[in-house]
Amino acid sequence: MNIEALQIFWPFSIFVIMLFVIGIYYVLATYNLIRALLGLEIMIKAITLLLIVAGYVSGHVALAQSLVITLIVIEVVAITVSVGIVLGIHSHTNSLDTRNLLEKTHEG
Amino acid sequence: MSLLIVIPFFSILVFNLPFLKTLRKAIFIWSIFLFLSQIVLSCCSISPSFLTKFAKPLHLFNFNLNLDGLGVIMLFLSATILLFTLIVSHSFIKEEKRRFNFITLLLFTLSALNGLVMVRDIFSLYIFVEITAIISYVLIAFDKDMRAMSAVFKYVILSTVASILMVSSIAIVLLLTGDTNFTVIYEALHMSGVNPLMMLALSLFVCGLFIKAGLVPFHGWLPEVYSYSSASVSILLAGILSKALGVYTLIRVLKNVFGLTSQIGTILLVVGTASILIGAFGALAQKNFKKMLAYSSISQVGYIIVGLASLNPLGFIGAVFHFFNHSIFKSLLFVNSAGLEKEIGTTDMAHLGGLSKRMPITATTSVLGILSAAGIPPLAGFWSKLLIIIALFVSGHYVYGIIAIFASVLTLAYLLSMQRMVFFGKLNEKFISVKEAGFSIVLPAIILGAIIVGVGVLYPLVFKALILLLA
Amino acid sequence: MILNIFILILLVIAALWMVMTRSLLRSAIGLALVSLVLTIIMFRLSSPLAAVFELSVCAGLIPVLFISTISLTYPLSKQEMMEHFKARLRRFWYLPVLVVIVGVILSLLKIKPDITLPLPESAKDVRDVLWNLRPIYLIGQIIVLLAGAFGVVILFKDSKKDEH
Amino acid sequence: MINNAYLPLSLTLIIALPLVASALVLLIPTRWKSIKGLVSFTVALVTLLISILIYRNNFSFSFPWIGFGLDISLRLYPFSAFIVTAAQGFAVLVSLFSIKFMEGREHEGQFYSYLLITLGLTSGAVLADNLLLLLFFWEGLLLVLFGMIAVGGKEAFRSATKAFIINGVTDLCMMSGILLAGYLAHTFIISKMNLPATGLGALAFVLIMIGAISKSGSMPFHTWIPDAALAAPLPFMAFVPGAIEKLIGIYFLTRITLDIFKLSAGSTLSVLLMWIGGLTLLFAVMMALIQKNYKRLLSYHAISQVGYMILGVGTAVPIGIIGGLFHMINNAIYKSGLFLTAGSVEKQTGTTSLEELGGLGRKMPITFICFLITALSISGVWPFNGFFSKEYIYDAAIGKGLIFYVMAALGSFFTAASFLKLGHAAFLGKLQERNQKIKESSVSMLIPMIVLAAFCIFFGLYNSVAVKIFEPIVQASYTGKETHFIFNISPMLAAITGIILALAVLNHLLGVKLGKDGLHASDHIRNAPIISWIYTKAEKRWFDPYEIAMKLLKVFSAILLWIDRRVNWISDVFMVKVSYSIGSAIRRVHLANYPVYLIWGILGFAAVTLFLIH
Repeated sequence: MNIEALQIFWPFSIFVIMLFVIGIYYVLATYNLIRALLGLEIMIKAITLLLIVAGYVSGHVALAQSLVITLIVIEVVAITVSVGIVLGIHSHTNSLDTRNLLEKTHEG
Repeated sequence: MSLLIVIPFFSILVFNLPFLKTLRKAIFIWSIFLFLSQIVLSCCSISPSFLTKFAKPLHLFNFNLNLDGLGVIMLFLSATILLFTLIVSHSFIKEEKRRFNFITLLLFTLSALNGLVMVRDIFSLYIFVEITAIISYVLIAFDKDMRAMSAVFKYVILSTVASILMVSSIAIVLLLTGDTNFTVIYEALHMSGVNPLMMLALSLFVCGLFIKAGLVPFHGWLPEVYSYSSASVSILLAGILSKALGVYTLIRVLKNVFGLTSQIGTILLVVGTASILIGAFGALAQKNFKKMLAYSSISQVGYIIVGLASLNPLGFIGAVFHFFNHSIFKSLLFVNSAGLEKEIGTTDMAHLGGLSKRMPITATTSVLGILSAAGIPPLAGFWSKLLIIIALFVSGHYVYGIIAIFASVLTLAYLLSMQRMVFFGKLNEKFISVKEAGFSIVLPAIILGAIIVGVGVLYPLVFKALILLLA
Repeated sequence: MILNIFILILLVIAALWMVMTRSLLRSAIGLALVSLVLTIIMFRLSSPLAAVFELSVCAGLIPVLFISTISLTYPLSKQEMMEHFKARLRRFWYLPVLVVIVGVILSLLKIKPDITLPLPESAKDVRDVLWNLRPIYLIGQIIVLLAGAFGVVILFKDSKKDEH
Repeated sequence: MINNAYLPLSLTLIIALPLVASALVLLIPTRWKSIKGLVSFTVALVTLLISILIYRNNFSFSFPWIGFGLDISLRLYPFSAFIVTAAQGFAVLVSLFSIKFMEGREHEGQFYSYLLITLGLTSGAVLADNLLLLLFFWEGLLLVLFGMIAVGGKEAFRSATKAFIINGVTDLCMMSGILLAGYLAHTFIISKMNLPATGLGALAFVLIMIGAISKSGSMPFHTWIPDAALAAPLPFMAFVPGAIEKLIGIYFLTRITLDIFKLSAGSTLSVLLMWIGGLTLLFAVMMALIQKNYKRLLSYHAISQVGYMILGVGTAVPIGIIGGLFHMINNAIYKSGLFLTAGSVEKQTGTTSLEELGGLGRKMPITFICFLITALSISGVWPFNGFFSKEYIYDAAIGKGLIFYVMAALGSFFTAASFLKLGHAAFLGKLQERNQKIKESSVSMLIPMIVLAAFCIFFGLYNSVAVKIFEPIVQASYTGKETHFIFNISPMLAAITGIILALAVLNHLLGVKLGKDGLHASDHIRNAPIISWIYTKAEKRWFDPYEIAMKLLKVFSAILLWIDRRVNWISDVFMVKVSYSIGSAIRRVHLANYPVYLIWGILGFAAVTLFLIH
């Protein structure tokens, strides 16, 4: 099983990398705060997949699953807090544009 | 030892019970008691026999925790700086409800930091890093100031990317070794020898920690976050949080998991030197007290990393010692900036001047902090910088050593010019009625200043204790 | 194996749709779709428990969170949206090309990781791992949940106060 | 003689007592201001007594402090004992002088406190037998220097910063040099170090040398001294640049040439030192000649005289080194004496600008006599002490090359000329209206001056005493070659010196004739071209060659001034500007949004990964 499992590792990691590229691109190119968070979410999906694959290939499925469950919990909390921050910014500027974050008035 | 995590956490639960609302007023006293007892505990732990004797009966849960000398130093630092943050915040946050919330967050921080220090499992390390990061988001955004909010959003993005890098590294490690325990990974990696996949894992993890530590070129978020968070929070952030998240974990992971090889040493050397220089030059041009301190923070963290990169025990001790010193003097300087913010309402240096007559204690302690940061004998910062520079020379990194010395002069230059702009010179008419900051700000400043002088003068003792702890 | 590849391609397409779609709301739904496909892969990789978790939390809770956030903020008008969409398209049409190129290059590389796999684990059950071997993960989860709840309470309260 | 058991204690006391007392002085409330001077005087006196008691002991002790070769180890032997005693002597005199002088001035307490710290740190640096410990005290001195100049007031802060930057940079060189030397020798204990001055050793030597000569105020690290002269209190000038820095700088220079490195006579480094010495003494004295302020004129001489010492020590032959050391102590004596006379004049008249002085000789006779003796000494007139030390240096220099002798002799000429001018302008000539009512200074200010003047005469008459003091120091390094040094003044050189002095007097008389009074006695040197235009027809024959020489000289000093200012500009403006522009570039880059930061991170990650995988 191990040799066979090893063979699926590379195809899966190709897709993990592709997901990662999508996520990074999204975060970099978007002008919307919520979309930036969504981009982060895609990246987190990518590593969830990577964890599961790693667990499957190495035969440590149970450990990998417990890691993934913990990861999901942390992810939810992190995203919730970030959403709270986005709402806070929205209440200040009434927009979700990331360009509002620029330091326009710098000292000196 | 698990109690160190559980007690603060449990007390949060108790204080938040809806039918115990009357108890909430005691949270201030209780948290001071907690911090103080942790300080005492960590001070006692300097003798190793105490550690083993004390740790055994506390082993309630099977958490796979461990405490070594570095951990003891971290426990001491986190409790000390949390204590001072608490005291300083007392004069900033007046409303009862908000104060309760703030203290609860501090207790969360204590619990998370203690966990971070003691875990011996790479995924638990990630968990506690993430908890600490989440709490720090809330702390920075606590004052719901727009600039702090936008700063924290940048921090959230970069920090989450860092976490993602760390987890992908963990996934690769899981693939290679089938476990997340430090010792297991260490042995497995050393059995298998050099492997490109392992190198990828190392690079992912280390880069994640570089982002968290705010090292050049991963430091973009740091200046804004430090300078726009509220006064007491920036003490906490600069003093312990980002150091624990980035630097401590870096030391821990390199030492216990991946091993300090000459390759990683070169990377640390380059990154550290870049941080030292860019931080110092960046600080030179700043017009805001807190922003200057933020850049100076980048530069000082660079010293720690460079000390680590010298790959010899002396450099390691120097790095840990500088870590300690940096936490102390940087939080001292931020306490002083809190004093300014409290009494004057701005930290923009263009508007300040001549305050040493009005705020003598703040001015004096900030001189202490500055001289320690610049490495002037006999203050604490001098010794750690000396150790690091000697270590660099011993390892044959002459160029880097000379750069480190040069940057030390730059540090003195920008901090002295800051001191001049803020405290010396002509007193602005507006500030004629300014008073010395309140007791809750002056007291931490004095204690921290005393620590700087004490550690500097009693250097032999401290150094012996460090060797005892880290050997 | 071919089925796996097919599902993975589906995953990437879902992600691309989520990125390229013009409405924020659809984007959030796209996230749910991505999670859904991921869940299927997890099932196929014999990780049912994690898959269930993913399904309930990531495909359920997080999109709901985003959607409620979007509804709390002010939506754009139709015209604005079209302009916005055109501007976005100019920035985003590189992405599918980039993704395909990355995929092709990586699959042409044919890297065979030369690794020796570790011994298989002793514990076969997730519950065993979490409860008996790694209780610290559970403690960590509890702390992070509480801290998050607490933080959200603080943040939301503040932002509400600000609105008034 | 003191019992041996007390030696460690007394050595520690010498260092610690002034340091503790300085804190005490600060703590004394402002109401009892007058006590502060007394306290510092007493403490200096006590330490002086201690060092006189233990003077003849040869002794070293150490106790572990930090490890890594950094122990507190002190060593008392004739050389260090002499320097410490001399420093304490000066501290006693200067604090006695200051009691009256500083009365009623701002920051009086701070001044005494700094004075005592300086004393303690100097003793520490001189007694230290460990280079790192020495460095510790040395850096401490730097900080005190900053504080001491800054006491002067607003303007002084600028000069203080300048002094701090210049000395900070050179101390940095010294620090690197010491680390390098320690690395080469595998120890930091001075008495165990013995390095060849070649290769890396030469680099270490040059680095340490920069620190040492900069401390003593040699060119090109001198620019802060004239600035400080106007800003800082006069007793400070008498104490620090006048005495202490010469003592400690030349002391350390001698240590590195004699003990740590074995500098052989005629080696490149020795020639380098001699050139530095020669150029310093010549250029600084030419700057001094055209000054119109008592203090500034003296401060340029403080630089110029260092040149003689460096020249003497740089020859690396026994007679030169002894001459250099002898000149060091002589210079400390007469230069602080001169500064004290300046202090006395300033206290009584309220100014040191030569244009407002004149004819003071009748009003302040004792000050005038003291000035006369010290000025004759510095000009090298027989039988005062300056004559003998200079003759030794001439003797050594002529053996190493005529050019050095010529520079030294020219320096001597200008020294004499400038002091003739100074004396004439300040003490002779017409009494100004505003100075009609002045009186002689008080006794406590006169005593130090008299003592110093007396020492000038003493060391002149009994010059063999001095040679005996320095003999064992040099002897230790030249064992086996010559055991006794008996120096005779070469009659020919003495005669040339006499001629030079006579020429200087002639020149002065000429200057007075041309410039109408003492103040403008040097104007014929300064403004020579214009004067020459007036006198062309009458005295063409006489003046032409002289004029050309003087014109060249003026251009030369203008160029020197220009270089002086440029060096200044580099340290003051250029460095600061460059760093600030780098800094603001960095700041501008950091006003970006998170994608930029993220891209930096990704690029960094890519670099790290590529590096690690390959």
